[in-house]
Amino acid sequence: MKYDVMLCRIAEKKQLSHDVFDLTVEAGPLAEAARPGQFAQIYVPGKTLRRPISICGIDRSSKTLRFVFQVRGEGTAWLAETKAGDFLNILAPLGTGYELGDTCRKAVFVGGGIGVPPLLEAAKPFGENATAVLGFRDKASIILKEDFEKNGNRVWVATDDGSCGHHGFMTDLLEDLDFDVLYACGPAPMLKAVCKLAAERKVPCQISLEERMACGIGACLGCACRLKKDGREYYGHVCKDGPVFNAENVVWEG
Amino acid sequence: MKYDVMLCRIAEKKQLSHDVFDLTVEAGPLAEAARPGQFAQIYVPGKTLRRPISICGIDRSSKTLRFVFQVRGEGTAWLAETKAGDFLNILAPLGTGYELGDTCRKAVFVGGGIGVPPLLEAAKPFGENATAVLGFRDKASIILKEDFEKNGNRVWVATDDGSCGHHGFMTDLLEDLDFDVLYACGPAPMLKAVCKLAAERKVPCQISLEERMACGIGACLGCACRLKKDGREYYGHVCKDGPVFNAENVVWEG
Amino acid sequence: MADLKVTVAGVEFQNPLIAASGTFGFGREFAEFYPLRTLGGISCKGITLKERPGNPPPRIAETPGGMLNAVGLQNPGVDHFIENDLPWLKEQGTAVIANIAGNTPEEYCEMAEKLSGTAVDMIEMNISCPNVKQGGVQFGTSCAGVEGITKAVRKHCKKPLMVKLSPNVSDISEIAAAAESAGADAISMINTLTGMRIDIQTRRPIIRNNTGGLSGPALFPVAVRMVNQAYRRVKIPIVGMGGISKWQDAVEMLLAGASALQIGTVFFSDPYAPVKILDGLNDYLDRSRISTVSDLTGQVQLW
Amino acid sequence: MADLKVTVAGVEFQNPLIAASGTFGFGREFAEFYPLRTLGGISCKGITLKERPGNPPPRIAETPGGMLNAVGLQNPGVDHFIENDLPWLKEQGTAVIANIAGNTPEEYCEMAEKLSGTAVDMIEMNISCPNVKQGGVQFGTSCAGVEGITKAVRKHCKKPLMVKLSPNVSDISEIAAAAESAGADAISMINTLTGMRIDIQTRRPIIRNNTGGLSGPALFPVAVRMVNQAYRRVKIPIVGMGGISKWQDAVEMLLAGASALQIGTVFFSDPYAPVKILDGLNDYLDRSRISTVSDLTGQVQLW
Ligand SMILES: Cc1cc2nc3c(=O)[nH]c(=O)nc-3n(C[C@H](O)[C@H](O)[C@H](O)COP(=O)(O)OP(=O)(O)OC[C@H]3O[C@@H](n4cnc5c(N)ncnc54)[C@H](O)[C@@H]3O)c2cc1C
Ligand SMILES: Cc1cc2nc3c(=O)[nH]c(=O)nc-3n(C[C@H](O)[C@H](O)[C@H](O)COP(=O)(O)OP(=O)(O)OC[C@H]3O[C@@H](n4cnc5c(N)ncnc54)[C@H](O)[C@@H]3O)c2cc1C
Ligand SMILES: Cc1cc2nc3c(=O)[nH]c(=O)nc-3n(C[C@H](O)[C@H](O)[C@H](O)COP(=O)(O)O)c2cc1C
Ligand SMILES: Cc1cc2nc3c(=O)[nH]c(=O)nc-3n(C[C@H](O)[C@H](O)[C@H](O)COP(=O)(O)O)c2cc1C
Ligand code: FES
Ligand code: FES
Repeated sequence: MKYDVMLCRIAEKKQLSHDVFDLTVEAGPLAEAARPGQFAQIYVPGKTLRRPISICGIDRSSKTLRFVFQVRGEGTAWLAETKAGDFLNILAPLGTGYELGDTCRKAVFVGGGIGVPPLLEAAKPFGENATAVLGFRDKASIILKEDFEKNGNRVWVATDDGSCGHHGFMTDLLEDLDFDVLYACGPAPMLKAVCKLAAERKVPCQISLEERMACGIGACLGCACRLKKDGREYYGHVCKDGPVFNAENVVWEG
Repeated sequence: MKYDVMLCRIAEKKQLSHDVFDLTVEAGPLAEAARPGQFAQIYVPGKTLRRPISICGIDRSSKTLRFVFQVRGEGTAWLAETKAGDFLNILAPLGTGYELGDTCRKAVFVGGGIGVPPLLEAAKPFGENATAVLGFRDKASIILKEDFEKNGNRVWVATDDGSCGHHGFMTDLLEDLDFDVLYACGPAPMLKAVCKLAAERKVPCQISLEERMACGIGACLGCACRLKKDGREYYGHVCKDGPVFNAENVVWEG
Repeated sequence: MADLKVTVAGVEFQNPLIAASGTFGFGREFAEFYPLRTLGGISCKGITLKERPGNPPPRIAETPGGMLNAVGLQNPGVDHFIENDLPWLKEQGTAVIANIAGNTPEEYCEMAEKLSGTAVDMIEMNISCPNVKQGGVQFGTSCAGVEGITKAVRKHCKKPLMVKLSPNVSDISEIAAAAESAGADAISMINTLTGMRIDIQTRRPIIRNNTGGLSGPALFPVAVRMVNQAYRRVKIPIVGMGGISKWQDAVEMLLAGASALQIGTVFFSDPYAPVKILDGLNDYLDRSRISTVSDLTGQVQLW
Repeated sequence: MADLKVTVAGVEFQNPLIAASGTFGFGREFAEFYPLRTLGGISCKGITLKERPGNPPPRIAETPGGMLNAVGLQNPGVDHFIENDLPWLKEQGTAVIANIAGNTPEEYCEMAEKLSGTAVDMIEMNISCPNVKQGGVQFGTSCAGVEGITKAVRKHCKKPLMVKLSPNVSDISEIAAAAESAGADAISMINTLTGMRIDIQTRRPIIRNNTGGLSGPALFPVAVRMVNQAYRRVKIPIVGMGGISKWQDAVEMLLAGASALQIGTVFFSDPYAPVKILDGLNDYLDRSRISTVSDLTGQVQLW
């Protein structure tokens, strides 16, 4: 099985900030197959399309998957109303996740806002070799800091308003860091800046992208993203070729 | 207030047979305004149209309304899943109910299947002057018998398969009865037969009709029914002119 | 408080939300919920020259995200409307639009003339009703038809004339242009899209008329597209409708090119919808520091 | 067990459920869920003469009860399809329909010729794609266009030829008749209805192509109506689609006049939908003591 649909019982539900929620679901074989950076398509009753949510945590022993999501519209609002014991209809694990390679390398994980969750599981095997550089709007929006610390990762925080940690861009923090590999997820301007830095420093960099999706498995060609390979540009698909891409393969618009 | 929309808490929910459910809701001013034979339009999440359900009981002291309904499709299936404590979005009371007049008259209430509930509240003030003649598919489908008995009404039951009471049509039972007024609700063939009998015996007869509805208040003209008055035929509307009509005003098709 | 007033073809509406024809009767039933001046205007149930009995039942069928109707223009006729409904409506403090339908151009003209002598604020010419055998939609699905009838009625109509377009066409912008060039002061769109549902038990169409008109949220993306197509083609104002059910939809329809809006099917699930939509719209305008709602009209920036 | 086999234009389908073009790729991704022979057939992603990159993103927007797409016929070209996808597909034990689109009649003809020499079971000519600038839908919205292209392709096509109709027309029965008289062996309908959604924050259309094609349950009543209109007009078989999402919809579409069905958008909410629809359909036939599913075709009794 690469992926499948399953009714998953919600084992635990937490609220991490005023609009961010944390669900752990019993996912059996889906949890066994999952890898960091992959995602799930979660069914929302009455909606034509499933909602793509990254896998934030994989527990192979309890066969659970963890999702951390922000309320953005009707679908995520519905998800936020679910309770432990309810069942979610989940299609997972989907897409191509982070390639971790040698975890003895010095890795930096750069996450912005709701881009932070997909990095957590990828940072785990790097332990203290990893630094998580996490950016948020303000102090109240900080999520998952302790979770990275539990991974053994060093954590640096930046906030837009300076209410906690560095006041300003996360990428400022990167300037002072030394690293062999970069992993990033967050808003497009942040990702662009990270890719630029990686190119300058000539370190490999993997970034996670978002796009509106229908099938989630590569059949409908809905979730196009501009890629390049061997000098040729083409449309790849976030749900199958990604959501994680090598920075050098991504073509930025404009 | 003639009618209004209100969020009503479900005070009690019971299952009366394998597919018939019984909901009592706290309806405040809607319960105070309600009269026997009127109905409510109940909102079902995600559906374009509300579901019309007759008012089966009115308790002015507790300000509750009672609804008894059968699962027929997605809307009623959703209603059947609700629990005590949930809230229903209800538009009520709607339409023109039964005119009870002199409750010392000998009245017969003829109900077929899920046509039985609207009669219960109308039969109450007649007490022992009323006979309820109730028809069901089989013994397992019998509902509300004890409730009519609690009204002080006499109750006769007929079943299609003879598994309880009279084996065959309710209208057979009417042949042997003596009465001043008839009230009926149920499937069209039954209503037709009752109307015929009423005409023969020259007793007044009020029947409750169903039609597919949109607004429920007489604005959209969706719920047409063929009526006649002073020899002239026209389309009246079940939600406003009815659902209860004088038998002599109803034009039967075919 | 942003300024919600809009002006369409010289008629002032205190806010852009108008009750769509046929879903609101002549307003009396909804006056139980709130004063009718809550609405910017009311487009009355479609009226014809003579009384019409309407279609036999069933007239309604639910569909995913929408509904079909085939009421068949049941109405008491234009004279009855003028005598019995209009005076009461005019007292309610909201703009009154008379929605008219006919079997022949002559009937439309005669009605327009009668109504020109009354207090109605605007005439909405329904040439797009799919639910009657004769008349209505056949005028509305060809450019020549639209042009002919609009020109004819224009001559007899002393009130602002709004032409209501059918979505059952290949190219709505052509139709809109035909209405404009023939003298329409405004366009309202869209009417319902023809659909059918079948009862799989009885194997009969659920609606006795066999087909009915699709309305409700299901229709919304088609309505937005058509309003935008028409907006880019004509200069006269557009009253947009088709599946609007929340304030976000209202904003979207205005951005697409509507100067005012009509809402219909949403009344059936929530009679209080206009109150909620207006609240949301007002908050949105305040939050976005937009001072008048008409600044939204047509502001979508195409790619 | 009722007999679920249907034959359309000489092609046998082991059951009436076919995956709709563009929603199922070339089948590989869905083979993870169940053997593809579960389906009666597969209509492949629309292919063109040369490789096409497709439209820039976003290509997808959700709508009430439906969705818009503007994929823009991204595909590897007909030669690549024949070499890399078709052999694998033919091994899956289900009928294979090649869905083709072109910019010019010549392109359609060339593809039909190439595919005539392969193992595809049927060619579905998409003259109704609303999401590409050139070609596609402009052939499909006029009778002359449909007739011209169908006649041309018919000459070059040695396989059963199915013409896929656009719903963006005033009179679908005329279009169906044009396809029939020009030599189509079957009709498939409906493709998507053009719609638009606007992001009220950015004031941009959500879909980069500005408009997209509406599919899903929202469309269902329009599809049923059009299939029935076409059924009453033409003798050639109709493959019905548009918003089918449960077995009841399948029965309804068959009653309206379809000989077989395609399902598309429902895959996105439930990849297992065909299994459930076939189960439900089979139970229904057994319960109703109908021995073969084709007995349902066109059995709606109009009022
Ligand atoms: C691969 C991937 C992983 C993601 N992981 C996470 C995560 O871990 N946590 C999290 O909070 N969010 C994540 N998102 C974003 C999340 O999918 C959207 O916030 C969500 O779909 C919004 O749904 P809605 O119904 O609340 O909003 P609405 O705006 O009502 O949604 C309308 C439609 O637009 C789509 N849509 C809206 N925003 C987005 C978006 N940003 N990306 C893709 N589709 C969108 C919805 O899926 C839906 O189809 C991820 C997106 C992708 C593509
Ligand atoms: C005035 C009135 C009073 C009623 N009282 C009761 C009652 O007390 N108990 C009870 O069990 N049922 C009653 N009904 C019938 C009840 O409204 C339908 O069974 C219900 O609407 C079915 O909804 P659904 O979503 O389950 O079925 P679906 O078949 O999925 O409904 C689809 C659409 O058809 C409409 N519809 C289907 N059947 C009927 C019907 N028989 N009458 C009107 N509309 C229908 C639905 O409202 C909905 O719009 C009454 C109907 C009317 C008109
Ligand atoms: C029950 C019903 C009756 C209607 N009657 C009329 C009518 O008489 N005249 C008319 O122009 N439009 C009529 N319409 C169409 C509406 O005015 C409106 O164009 C359509 O419903 C789309 O808007 P909505 O989705 O907000 O309802 C009717 C619609 C419904 C649902
Ligand atoms: C993402 C997507 C891509 C599509 N691509 C094609 C295509 O390439 N060729 C075609 O003929 N139809 C295409 N269609 C239309 C479908 O085949 C079908 O006609 C339509 O979606 C209606 O059916 P449905 O509601 O079951 O999805 C596409 C539809 C979708 C949703
Ligand atoms: S969502 Fe269908 S290909 Fe990515
Ligand atoms: S349901 Fe609207 S008039 Fe009766």
